[in-house]
Amino acid sequence: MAVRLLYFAWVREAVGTGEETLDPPAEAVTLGQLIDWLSTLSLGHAAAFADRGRLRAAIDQQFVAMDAPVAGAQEIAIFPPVTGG
Amino acid sequence: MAVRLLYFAWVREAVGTGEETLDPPAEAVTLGQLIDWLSTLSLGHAAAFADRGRLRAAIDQQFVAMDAPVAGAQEIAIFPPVTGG
Amino acid sequence: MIRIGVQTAPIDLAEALAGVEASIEAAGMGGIASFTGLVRADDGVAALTLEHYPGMTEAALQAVAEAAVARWSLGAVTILHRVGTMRPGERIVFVATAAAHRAEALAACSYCIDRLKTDAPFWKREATQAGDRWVEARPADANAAQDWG
Amino acid sequence: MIRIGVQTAPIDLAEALAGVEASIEAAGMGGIASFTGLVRADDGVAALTLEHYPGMTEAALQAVAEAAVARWSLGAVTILHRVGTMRPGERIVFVATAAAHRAEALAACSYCIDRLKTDAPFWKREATQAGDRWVEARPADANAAQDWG
Repeated sequence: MAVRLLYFAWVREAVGTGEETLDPPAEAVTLGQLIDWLSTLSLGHAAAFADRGRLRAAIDQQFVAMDAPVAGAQEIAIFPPVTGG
Repeated sequence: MAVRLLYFAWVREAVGTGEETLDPPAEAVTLGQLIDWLSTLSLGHAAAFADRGRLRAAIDQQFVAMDAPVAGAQEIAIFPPVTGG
Repeated sequence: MIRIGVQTAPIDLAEALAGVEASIEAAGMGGIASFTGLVRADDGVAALTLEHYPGMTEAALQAVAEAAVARWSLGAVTILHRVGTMRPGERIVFVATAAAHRAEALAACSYCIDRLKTDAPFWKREATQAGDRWVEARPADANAAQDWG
Repeated sequence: MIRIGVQTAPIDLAEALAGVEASIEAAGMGGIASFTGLVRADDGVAALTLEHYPGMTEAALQAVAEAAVARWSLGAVTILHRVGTMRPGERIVFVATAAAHRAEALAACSYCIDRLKTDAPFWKREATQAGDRWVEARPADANAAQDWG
């Protein structure tokens, strides 16, 4: 199932793109497992996702924890802790 | 010793003037005693100062309690609780 | 850095806030909190007249601002209070405080408006269809001021 | 009654506050609290760029405003946030809340800015003479948001 991945801030810079559409393997059940798989795609992906403690995520525009299931997600965003305001 | 008396809001309306200069007797040691004496001056003064619980005062532009001494005061203001803001 | 105003003219918010911003830019302060009080049309109030004690009013507002500056690290405090007669929807009071961070600015703004309510010699008179009446002080205002210690 | 804006154009304070005042006049609400955040020139920051997550940002700010409305009796909530590149002294964020009384308006304003800091997907990048850097999240902001429960 294809899913739209969005990256922001230094995650975007490290990956080298702000958006890509991918078809993750069935083993990627949770967001954490999806990130494990994403890390194998390129050196940029590996660098972006190396420090899990510095990553936050949203599934279909709702903040979620790293153990959230990704099944059925249409849009998954991965980014640093937010710094607005 | 002459002192300038100022009245505000409904105290001013009841007394009938916003300002008067008076020479209180020596027995008027505290503000409360001064008000006792002021109350004898006219029906308006008596009405203005009838309910002591509803009066507040300042001596030389500083809020004071009713037992404050009036000796040396140049300006004494008597008024209802403030309602600004 | 402290600006106090007691005025019969309407309060110009844009001018007041721009003044606060200009005064803090050099100080590197990043947060401005403000409170604006409007005349409410409660119970058919057609007009509100603010009487005050000239001289003492300005000194009292200055003292409130100075107490805030002593308590928090502020870049600016502006307190403007209207006097005379105004209509529902018009601004009675404006307080703005600037600080490096939002928590200080917001706390100082709350403090100034709470203290002003009990410390500054203003009296409100409402004009209604049933006649005029002097507004009674609210015990809640005295409590709010006391809560700051 | 809720107004949300995510904009590259400068924040117009006078227009924003006038909008809040106009929307509450009919409701008889008397107090407006506001918070304005400015870009600070800390540590030689020459420019600040705000990146955001279009779509989610607006929804997150709307959710913050709705949560404030559910918690306090408010007549208006306005949240404006700038994105793109801005210079020290420019406004990044503006929050205004209107209520019948000052305590509610000020508490709701604090709440909105505290929640916005942790709930809305914005990221700050500072340009300095030593190069660019992404701003790190402050643990104090997470704590402030959690304190509201």
